[in-house]
Amino acid sequence: MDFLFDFLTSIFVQFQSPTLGFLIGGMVIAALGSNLKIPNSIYQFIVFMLLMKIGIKGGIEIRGADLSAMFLPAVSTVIIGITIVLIGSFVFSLLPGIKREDGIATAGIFGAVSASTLAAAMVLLEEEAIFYEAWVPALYPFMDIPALILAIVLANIHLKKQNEGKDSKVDVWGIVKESLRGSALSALILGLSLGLLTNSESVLESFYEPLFRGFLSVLLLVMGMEAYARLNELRRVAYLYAVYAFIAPIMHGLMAFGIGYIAHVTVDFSPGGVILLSVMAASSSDISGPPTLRGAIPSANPSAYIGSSTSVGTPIAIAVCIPLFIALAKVVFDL
Amino acid sequence: MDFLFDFLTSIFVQFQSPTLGFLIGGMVIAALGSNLKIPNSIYQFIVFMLLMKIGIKGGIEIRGADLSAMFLPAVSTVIIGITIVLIGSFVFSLLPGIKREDGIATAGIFGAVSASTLAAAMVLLEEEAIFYEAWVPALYPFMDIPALILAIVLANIHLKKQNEGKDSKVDVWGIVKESLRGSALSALILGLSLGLLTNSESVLESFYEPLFRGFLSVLLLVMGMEAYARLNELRRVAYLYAVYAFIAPIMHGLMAFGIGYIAHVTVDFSPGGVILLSVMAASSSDISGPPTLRGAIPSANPSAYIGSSTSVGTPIAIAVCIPLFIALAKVVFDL
Amino acid sequence: MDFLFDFLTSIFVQFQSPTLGFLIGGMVIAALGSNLKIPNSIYQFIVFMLLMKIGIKGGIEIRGADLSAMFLPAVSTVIIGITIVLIGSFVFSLLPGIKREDGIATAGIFGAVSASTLAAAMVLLEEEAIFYEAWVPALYPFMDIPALILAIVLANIHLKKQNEGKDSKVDVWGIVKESLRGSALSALILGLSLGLLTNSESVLESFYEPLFRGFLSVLLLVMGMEAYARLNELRRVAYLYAVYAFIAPIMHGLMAFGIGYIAHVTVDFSPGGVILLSVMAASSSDISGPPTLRGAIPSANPSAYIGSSTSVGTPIAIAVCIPLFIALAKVVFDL
Amino acid sequence: MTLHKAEKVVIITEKLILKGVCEIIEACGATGYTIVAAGGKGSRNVRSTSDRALVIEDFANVKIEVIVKYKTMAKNIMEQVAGKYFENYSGITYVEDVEILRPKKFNND
Amino acid sequence: MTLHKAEKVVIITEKLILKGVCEIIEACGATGYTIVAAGGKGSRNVRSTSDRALVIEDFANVKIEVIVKYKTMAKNIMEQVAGKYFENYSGITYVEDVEILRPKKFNND
Amino acid sequence: MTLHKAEKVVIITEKLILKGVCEIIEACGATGYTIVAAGGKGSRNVRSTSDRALVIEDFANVKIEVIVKYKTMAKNIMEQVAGKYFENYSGITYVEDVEILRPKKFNND
Ligand SMILES: Nc1ncnc2c1ncn2[C@@H]1O[C@H](COP(=O)(O)O)[C@@H](O)[C@H]1O
Ligand SMILES: Nc1ncnc2c1ncn2[C@@H]1O[C@H](COP(=O)(O)O)[C@@H](O)[C@H]1O
Ligand SMILES: Nc1ncnc2c1ncn2[C@@H]1O[C@H](COP(=O)(O)O)[C@@H](O)[C@H]1O
Ligand code: NA
Ligand code: NA
Ligand code: NA
Repeated sequence: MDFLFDFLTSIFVQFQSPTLGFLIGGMVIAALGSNLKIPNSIYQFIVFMLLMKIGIKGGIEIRGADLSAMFLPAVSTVIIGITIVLIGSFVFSLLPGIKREDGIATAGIFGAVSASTLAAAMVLLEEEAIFYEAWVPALYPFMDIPALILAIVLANIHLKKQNEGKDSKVDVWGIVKESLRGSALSALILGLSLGLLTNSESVLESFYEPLFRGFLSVLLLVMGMEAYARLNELRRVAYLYAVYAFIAPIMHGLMAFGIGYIAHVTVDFSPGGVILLSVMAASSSDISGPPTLRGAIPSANPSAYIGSSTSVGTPIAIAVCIPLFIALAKVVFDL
Repeated sequence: MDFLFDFLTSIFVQFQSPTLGFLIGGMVIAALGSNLKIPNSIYQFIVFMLLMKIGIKGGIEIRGADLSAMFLPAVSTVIIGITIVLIGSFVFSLLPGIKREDGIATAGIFGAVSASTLAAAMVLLEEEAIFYEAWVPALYPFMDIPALILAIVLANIHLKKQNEGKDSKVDVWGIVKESLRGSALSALILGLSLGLLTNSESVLESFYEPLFRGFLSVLLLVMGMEAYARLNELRRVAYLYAVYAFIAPIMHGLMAFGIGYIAHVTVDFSPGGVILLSVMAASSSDISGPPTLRGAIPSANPSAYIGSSTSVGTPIAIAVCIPLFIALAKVVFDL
Repeated sequence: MDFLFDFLTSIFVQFQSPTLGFLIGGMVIAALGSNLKIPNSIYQFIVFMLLMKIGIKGGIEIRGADLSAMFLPAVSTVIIGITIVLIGSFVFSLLPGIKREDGIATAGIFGAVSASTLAAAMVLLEEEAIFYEAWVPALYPFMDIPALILAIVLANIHLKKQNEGKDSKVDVWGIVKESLRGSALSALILGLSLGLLTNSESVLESFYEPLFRGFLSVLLLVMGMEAYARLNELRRVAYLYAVYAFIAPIMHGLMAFGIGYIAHVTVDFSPGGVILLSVMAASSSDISGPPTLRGAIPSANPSAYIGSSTSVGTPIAIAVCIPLFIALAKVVFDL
Repeated sequence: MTLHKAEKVVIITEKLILKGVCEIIEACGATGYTIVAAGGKGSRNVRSTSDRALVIEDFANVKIEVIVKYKTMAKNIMEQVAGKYFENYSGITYVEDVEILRPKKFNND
Repeated sequence: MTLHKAEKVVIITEKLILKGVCEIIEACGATGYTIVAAGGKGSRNVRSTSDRALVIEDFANVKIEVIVKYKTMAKNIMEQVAGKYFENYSGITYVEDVEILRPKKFNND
Repeated sequence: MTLHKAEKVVIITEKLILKGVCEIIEACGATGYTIVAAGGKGSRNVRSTSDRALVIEDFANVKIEVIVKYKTMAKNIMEQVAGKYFENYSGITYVEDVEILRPKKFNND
């Protein structure tokens, strides 16, 4: 009862948070046919800024952090990413009318992580003054990369079975390298290194940090417009993708919450960290995952996984999962 | 005497204000053939930011505002926009060598509003610490849209008369929709909605507000360069356009000042509000008006209305009208 | 001994400064094949912002400055620029396997100034709380333009000698005009004028100044990536270019330090000013110099001068020269 | 694979009317089109490429290319676009012979 | 100077596979290529030009032009690109006759 | 309406010399031209498209197209541009046959 009340209040507050407002605003103006557009270069720069901020801040914190406290959470993120892909692939294989590699690719996208969703959660935690270890957001590649690789491997095994003749080995290291070279992970790792190795507090505090919240608002606007624009893609594929994309974020997040809770009990992982871990699990990749999959599983239909992730998965993760996990944490950890 | 002195002082101060400095600077470097350019995406983003700031701030203020106090000013803006177009069309119809639809389109542009001029006035009011209701700038569509629509309707009635045969009805609702979908009004309305419906103070104060003044300086630089670049267009059309563009802003502003004064007396409309209303009237559309007219009155010569507005109207509105109305307000309202 | 210790400490601190970190970070991620890219429009806007900041601040300071105190330093910058080009051209003419005009162009680039290197030095001086006259950075055209013009004149004299028949006079005034019209100097001079003539403190303090350090970090990232990308060009030309590019910045800087020291003794030029003068001398043009030379000395091989400057000269100037001159100043001026 | 003769219609005009031009192209039965941002100079004006601030972005140029199988369709598109727009808006149109690989892609039969 | 017959191959496809397409072009022996950012509409989708935020930038279009001296090389490039990519990725390819000024520039003989 | 034969000259070269190339085009009597931003690879270098930070922007490529009515004018433009610039700057030029709708637009007679 109390939990339900807390949750509903939290949802209500969240709906008044500008974070969510910008996302929904983007969807609404796109639906109304607005010609407003955020220039592509601004969008790219914003993504760069957000990831640099996450990276630098994480790097600075890791400098002074107890590495052993990071170990379990880091391992957990890997496990969560892999589990999501395995479960998702299995579920899709049971559903009718779903091409095998399309299902695997979609599971891969939901195993991977959305940086914008993660950033939205960070802002909300700061607004609610819930503490988290600054290195937690920087863990996201540990979930992202294994999930994408596993999906690619699974799809290739499947395709190999289909056409016995052609034997195409999966170049795992090649995929890892391509992921790390992608603009998103490059920025994050660059930021991490700068945070770790240089005295980057001043530039963080004078630039990357104060602009974070504002740039995030613009990014969420873009994401909202994109969510609407991609609905068409979703319409072309089986409606079961939409169902999956609706339910999966909540399930994945709850699973991660449980695993995070264990880390809380064992290595004193912070409640805020547990929330962020859950949000990572709930989120689905919208920026870097799709091109990776499109390159590595060419025969998978991008409309399936992009539509599911961008048009349903991300809005659900931001609008439902973030307030849900915050509310849950308040009850569970008695915040 | 005193007024003249105040006015001259105000003009002098204004000429030292960076706001005007950037406008003039832009004109000068363009005239000197500088290759400096502000990238298009930056320009678009700046316009977005300024309109979001006006919108969010307006929306927040409307939340707590006395709606009845807004009614008269809102109605006044509509009346002012319409009156400007009617007078302008009539004046141009009396002038020799002016094609009918060119005159109507030019009157329409001067009835419409320039967001950059409005933003410049806002910054100057803040510098002079003159109060205005934050919802006033958000009234600008009430002047902009009716003025553009009226011009389009008038032009089409005229064209219909000319070629009796072809009966082309004007799709008023279509034009309104297109206006609202334009990037400028979309951003403003999005901002208004976010201000009204979400707790957007934090993002306003951490991002949109602190960057406002700086981004405006860049925008005015662009406007100055554009004013010079468009002088060529003005040279191709009758010099009477330049005369109109020189006189009209002052006349329109004074008319609006009078109407605003009535609102001051009757519903306690603030002196700052009266100034902003006058500046809106004095300003002429430079961003969203031209393409609307070009699409809806294809046979009107864009060199006429764009040249008049961008190369003469906007510089006059910023350099002459803003200090004039501030000086006037100081005398009239005894500030 | 003490000096060496100071210098090494300073180098060590500098290596932890984010300024240098971003430069090296850019080189490393480019070497690793990262796809991270800073959009071109963002880069252009950042350069604009940095030069406007230097200009406005310089202009404001000149307003109240003792012009006679500026005279000697200004003359010194001209002399330094010219001397660098003369020495460089002479040195290259002695080296084997170097085409005459390629050597002259390279000397010209090293006589010219890099705005990003200069900005990096400014940030470091501010971090170390070493005072400098705000008009010093604005002196940079006094070194930049004479150096480029001299190189162009020398190259043309040489080419004229080669093919007696064709007499091509060098249009010095044309080159000066083109330089001043270039986007970099236009922005600087615009900023200077605004600083001198308008009350631009507010916009400087609310916008250009707070964003300076952050934007510089992004610029240095771009410079680092560019340095790596241009290494290929360097490989195509004689390795002596790399040797020159390694040694010259240090020599030029030390020479300028000496001249600056004289100005310190005679007209009380600040130690920070001496450092900045040395950094200008040590730096080599990376933005505006190359296209100027490419246009004016078409037969000179751009791989030679761009490779030397961007891939070796700039990193050496930032990573070695800035800390070296700061350390030197601490000893010499007993800071 | 063999190559098949086809026609490429090119239209260079103002961005403002892009939507209308594309509607004509689709109505004429073309299976697709390609758009490129352009600047240029013609009888009316110099239109800048999109790299500097375009205060009125819709006045930049676009270049639209349409591959169609038959000359008649090509001419139809050209005439409709020119007839509807080129009195009041800047623009030119021309057609070139090309050879395509997979004719079925350009079929709307 | 006289003009010499040559062929211009045009490939319009997704940016994502640009690298692979360029490798094929070079492997076939072409001496260069030119790339232009493009948007468009085809059988698969509307692809936006690069001016609005492309959340997935690799899905924008590019137009690649290659001048080669002989039709056989032209056909070779077209067939390899189409064969390798056009089943799973959007794309079209066509070829045009052109005349070039300095044939040596396009020689790889 | 009937279509009329004409020539399309294409010049792909460095942005730095765009102004000079356009002057030649106008001096030769062409009525207009169209410019598109381009990247590419040729004998000299890889030139990036304009989307990543171009520290030296003038070194990007542009593609310039000029429609002229007669082959002589086409050749004249090509030879002048190549003669003046292509020794020291990157660039290629070629010409194609096209058919235009309204020949008067391309007249400078
Ligand atoms: N002779 C030409 N060659 C190539 N492009 C042209 C030519 N004439 C006009 N254009 C293009 O068509 C656009 C509109 O031309 P206009 O209608 O003559 O103003 C120009 O901005 C150019 O981009
Ligand atoms: N008929 C056509 N004319 C010109 N361009 C086309 C045509 N069909 C397709 N395209 C271009 O090729 C891309 C891929 O086409 P598709 O594989 O059919 O989706 C489209 O996005 C267009 O840019
Ligand atoms: N064979 C070719 N096909 C298409 N474009 C080319 C070719 N060769 C060169 N180019 C273009 O012309 C530019 C200059 O070439 P180059 O002078 O050989 O460096 C290159 O950057 C390409 O954009
Ligand atoms: Na996930
Ligand atoms: Na008005
Ligand atoms: Na120097």
